[in-house]
Amino acid sequence: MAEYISKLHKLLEEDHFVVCSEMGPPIGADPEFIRDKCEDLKGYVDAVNVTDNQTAIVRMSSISASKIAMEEGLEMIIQATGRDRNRIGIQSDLLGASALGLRNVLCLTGDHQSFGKDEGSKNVFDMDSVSIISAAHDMVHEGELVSGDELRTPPKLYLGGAHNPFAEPFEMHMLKLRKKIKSGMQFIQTQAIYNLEKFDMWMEEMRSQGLHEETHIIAGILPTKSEFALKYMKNDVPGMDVPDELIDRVANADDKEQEGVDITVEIIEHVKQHEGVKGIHLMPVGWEEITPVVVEEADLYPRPEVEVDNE
Amino acid sequence: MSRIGVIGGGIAGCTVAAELAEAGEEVLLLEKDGELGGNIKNFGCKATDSCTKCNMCLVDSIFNQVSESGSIETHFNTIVRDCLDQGDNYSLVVEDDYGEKQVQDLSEIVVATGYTRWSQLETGTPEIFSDERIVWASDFEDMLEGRKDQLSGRSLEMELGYQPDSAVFLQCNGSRSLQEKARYCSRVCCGYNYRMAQVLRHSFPEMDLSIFFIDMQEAGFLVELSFADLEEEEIDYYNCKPLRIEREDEGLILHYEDQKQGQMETIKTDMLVLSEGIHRNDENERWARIFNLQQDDDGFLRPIWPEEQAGIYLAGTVTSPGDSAATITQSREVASRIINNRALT
Amino acid sequence: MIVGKRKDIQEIKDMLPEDMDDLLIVGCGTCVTVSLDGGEREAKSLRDLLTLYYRENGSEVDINADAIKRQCDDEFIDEIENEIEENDVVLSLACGVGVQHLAIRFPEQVILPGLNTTFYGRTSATGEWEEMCHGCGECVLDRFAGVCPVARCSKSLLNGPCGGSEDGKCEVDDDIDCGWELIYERASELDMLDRLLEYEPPKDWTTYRDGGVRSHKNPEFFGSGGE
Amino acid sequence: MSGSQNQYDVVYIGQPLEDDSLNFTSIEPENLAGCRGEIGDFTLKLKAGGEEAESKLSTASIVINLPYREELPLEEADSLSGDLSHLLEGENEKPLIIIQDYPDLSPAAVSKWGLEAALKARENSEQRDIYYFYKAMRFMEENDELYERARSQEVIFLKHDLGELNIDKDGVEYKREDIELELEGDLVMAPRLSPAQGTEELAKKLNIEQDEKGYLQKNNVYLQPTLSGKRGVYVLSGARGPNALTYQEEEISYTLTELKRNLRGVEEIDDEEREIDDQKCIVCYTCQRVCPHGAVQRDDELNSMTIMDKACQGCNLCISRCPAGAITRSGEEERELSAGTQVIICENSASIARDKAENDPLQGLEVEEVPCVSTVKRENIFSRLAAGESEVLVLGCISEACKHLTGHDRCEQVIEKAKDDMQKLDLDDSRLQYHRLSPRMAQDLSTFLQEWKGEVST
Repeated sequence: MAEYISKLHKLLEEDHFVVCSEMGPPIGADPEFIRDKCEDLKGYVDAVNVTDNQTAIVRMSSISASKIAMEEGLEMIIQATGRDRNRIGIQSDLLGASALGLRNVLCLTGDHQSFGKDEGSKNVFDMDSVSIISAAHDMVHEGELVSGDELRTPPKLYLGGAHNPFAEPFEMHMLKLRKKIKSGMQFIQTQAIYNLEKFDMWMEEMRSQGLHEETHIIAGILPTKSEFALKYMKNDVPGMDVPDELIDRVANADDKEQEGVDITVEIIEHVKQHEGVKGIHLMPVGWEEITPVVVEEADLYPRPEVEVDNE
Repeated sequence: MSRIGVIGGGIAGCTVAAELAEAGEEVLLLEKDGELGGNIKNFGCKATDSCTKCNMCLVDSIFNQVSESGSIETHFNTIVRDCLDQGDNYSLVVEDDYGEKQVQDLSEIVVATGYTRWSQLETGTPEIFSDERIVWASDFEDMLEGRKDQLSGRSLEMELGYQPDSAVFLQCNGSRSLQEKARYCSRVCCGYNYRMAQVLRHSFPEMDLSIFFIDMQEAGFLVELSFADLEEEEIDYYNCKPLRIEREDEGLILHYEDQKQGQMETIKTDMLVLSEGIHRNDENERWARIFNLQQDDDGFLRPIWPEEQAGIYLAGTVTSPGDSAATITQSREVASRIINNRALT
Repeated sequence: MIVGKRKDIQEIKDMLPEDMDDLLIVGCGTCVTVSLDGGEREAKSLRDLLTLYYRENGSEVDINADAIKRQCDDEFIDEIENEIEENDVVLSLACGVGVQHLAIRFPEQVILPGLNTTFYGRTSATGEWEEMCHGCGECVLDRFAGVCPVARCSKSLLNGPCGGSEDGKCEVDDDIDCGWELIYERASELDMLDRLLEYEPPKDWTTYRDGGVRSHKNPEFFGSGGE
Repeated sequence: MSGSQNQYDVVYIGQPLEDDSLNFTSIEPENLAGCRGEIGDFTLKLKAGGEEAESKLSTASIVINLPYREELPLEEADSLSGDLSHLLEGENEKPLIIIQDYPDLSPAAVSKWGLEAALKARENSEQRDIYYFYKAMRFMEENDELYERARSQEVIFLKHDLGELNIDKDGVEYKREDIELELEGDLVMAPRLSPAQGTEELAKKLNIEQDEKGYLQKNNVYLQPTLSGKRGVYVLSGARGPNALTYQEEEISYTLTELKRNLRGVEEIDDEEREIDDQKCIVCYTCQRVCPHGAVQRDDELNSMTIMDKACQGCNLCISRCPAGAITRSGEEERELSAGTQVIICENSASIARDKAENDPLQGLEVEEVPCVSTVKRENIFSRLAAGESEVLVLGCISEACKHLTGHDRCEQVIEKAKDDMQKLDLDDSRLQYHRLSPRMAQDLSTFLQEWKGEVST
């Protein structure tokens, strides 16, 4: 059992189709906020991401919020971005996370501060997603820091990253994905999928290069009940690709909530067919309560139970 | 020293004269009116916030050049009666306020006698012109004080005597019509009325403006006229000619066929502006006789002999319809041919 | 070239001491002159504008304007030494280098900046300048097809574009080109894509401001003693 | 000028014009490496290529005559600009479908091609159905006659904006209230025209400005019909503008006229002397970049910029933008700054309008007439305003009717920036005004002045 770093690691290695979800920590110091959210998710998902000051808005730190959620019995995925911390800060946080028992980390570059309310802040970007993955990999597997110093007790972390299959130029973004995989990224969570044709194309490319065997692909799913949200994502969120038919479908539906769930389930069923897709990552922004419904309707309930040695 | 005679002090004649003078030639310019300008002097700048390419600033600079040139002698109120071939030069018989006389020793003659405005011909249905709401485009421009000034902030009532809230421009009036003996497209009216409409739109944003076309034409070297432009300026356009006009107290009712819907429709307007085509100069027959020229099917003048050989040149709208920029261009070219030919001989 | 932008006139007015009797505006005649922000002409224009302002507001300030070729070299500053000493306050229209060089030369004088020093750039079009270099002290252009990821990627990413790159534009602003797309295009053109696949470890920033205040000495100018 | 091997009356970039009296050569745009000199005496540098070494040509004039870039709305169709003989000749019984103005209006020349194609097809086959879809039939030369003939010979003309026209590779569908057509046949379409290949590079090498669409002629009345901003450089066809095809005949004969005129000797346009002080010049190229007439180049020997006298049209934009203040002109006098209203007027517009007005609207004001308002520098504005209780009014040209192309726009920017500074200091910026006039707006000038004076005095 000791060979698995985390539950998520084990589930993926043992070929379970995993369900991840996402949680935005509060703009405030209230731990109950997190505990409440955990209630809805327990039993329905295998692991939960906690974002790291997403869109450059100050929130409770990913590690602290994850620790609170973990105590409620959830498997957590912390996020680490290079925007606010240099190599000293990031490595220190990863050591701390591991010590707290947080065993999964999603390594990201981070949104530019111009998205948030502190446009005037100074960014760091000493490390980017690839070098964070690489550094974390060296810490975990080589027991070595970026500086070359050795760690007496290396951290235990299962390493993930993100990718947007819809970003253009396709090849340029693939180039970075290959670097992430080469640097030790064990799983990827993708950008929310709406354009299935393009997603199929990307998977085809991943398989043709054998990359689906080098990392576990978890497909991003963003359930929504609003055509306005879809339009917003299409027009204003960089790299989002939303087909017009889908927007029309939601717009013309009598029961928008049910339509939203139906579309989500259809997408899940579609991606599930792909060789190499090892799970889904649900990001129901502003519609968290729908997660159990989607999991049930997609026939992904109940979730498997596994244990790993958490020492 | 021999001089070059230019008949007509409109934009064509003045362009030729100015170019010749600049090249060092002596020019005798004969104008039947008391001032330079011809047809074009009545038109005004049609700039809105930006230039609509009416070319009046070009025109002005040429008239200025003529007035200021020391090599151009201009005779006003002078009518050319006859031309006498003296072997290697010409004499002209002219008549002015003091009677008839001859001007001699003209090595070349340029006929630049222009066109006749449709409104000057007594044609069409005269009774409609008794209605003050139906006007020729150039008369409309005159009413707006020659559009020599921006209209912004002024009311149309001051100019017209009543306040129209809508205007319809009617194209192809006096062109492309067998009945009116002008089968051709005059190629100036689309541009002209489009500019007038632009000026109205700019000065009176609230006004309803429409244009009836048979076919919308290009409007000069620089203007790409398109339906999209009209839409942008909120000028409605109708791709047909109205079939009937009713004059009611509350407005003019235009009946037209909406071919898209396949049915008759009407539009009401407070005023109707008729486009004015270019008609052959009504004296062309006389010019042909005096200078040994021929008239084409539409009555415009053509040389019989090569111009260089005969020494009789034609410049401007006396040869075919054209807008001011095309006329200036063609006239400059005529001048240059004269200069080149003189250099050769 | 060092690119600068004249400060907002209101900011300049606010920074000038209220009780000042005379003011010297000094233009700098090299880099910042070209964009009409900091040269002799801007100095005179500013003199007249401020003169107008003080007169309209009933105060009497004697404002003078002059310019030298460069404010970062002592020899040029010598030309206006007297003038500077005669004025209460000096407003320098040079980049931050020039302002400080004046301050070093005239320790007793108030030297104020009239310009915001913006970046090192190239002339990209008539009247337009574009940032090209951060002066990081360790040039990496050989590895990135001649397009600098440090200066031209808004996040200075070394291993590839971020997810915010869309249609060749940066997530920060649609007016900013994605530096990585430029790198990628040029590398494709030069058949250098393989090089981009290599992992770039975190950059050594000791050559940049992270290594402390920098200076440069060329031993050719010195005796063996170093001075 | 003929005689020497590399000396020409005219160099054509692209297709030469037919005229035997001119000693000419033609080059491909991609072979041009650079251009120096001015009207009457240009030197073109050609790139080395193949066996050829780098070489130079001298010429009095340059004509850019390049074909449009063409693109068909439907790839499978034939182009009206191409050779259509295979479709029009022989006993072809398939319907002929001609489409112009799709989606945007086509120039008149395209109508001519279309009408001629229709008539040719009819000539070869009396039975064949010929459909002609269009939005507006545009006229030039004999188009009116061709159109009437085509109508009388049963060519079916349909205005496609009155209905719904769908085109794909399998055929054409046209629906309107009273007609419904599904057609298959030989499809011939008007190409969409855009600026010739390589115009952008040519603009840079010849130092001439492009219009918004990329053509080499700015949209400006003074450039009609074929002038570029630079004297002695003429632009035709796909280099000139969207409707050059329509006016081709006029444009060619005008251009040939100009070419010959240039051989008779070229006079300077402006009699003022302008000089660049090579000690002050910092060789920043600003003057060369801003000059609307391509009249500035670098003097290699002096390592400073220099103004070419014949190319210069006297707008003074180089002077007002020179960062180093290195350019002077003979006509510039030290003005004694005085109180009162100061007016700076353009000699090509406001000055003419003033002359036309019945009573001089500027009487009693301090008036400076300038060749172009681009002469105005920001520092002059403030020094005038600072000189006393004064106002400054600048009168420039209507946009696109400025002899110096963008002089008025650039002046407006200077005034805007100055006004912005004044506002930020809470100074009354109505004391500084910019207004545009055409030479015919005499009365407008008086009205504007009255209003402005009212505004300032309150």
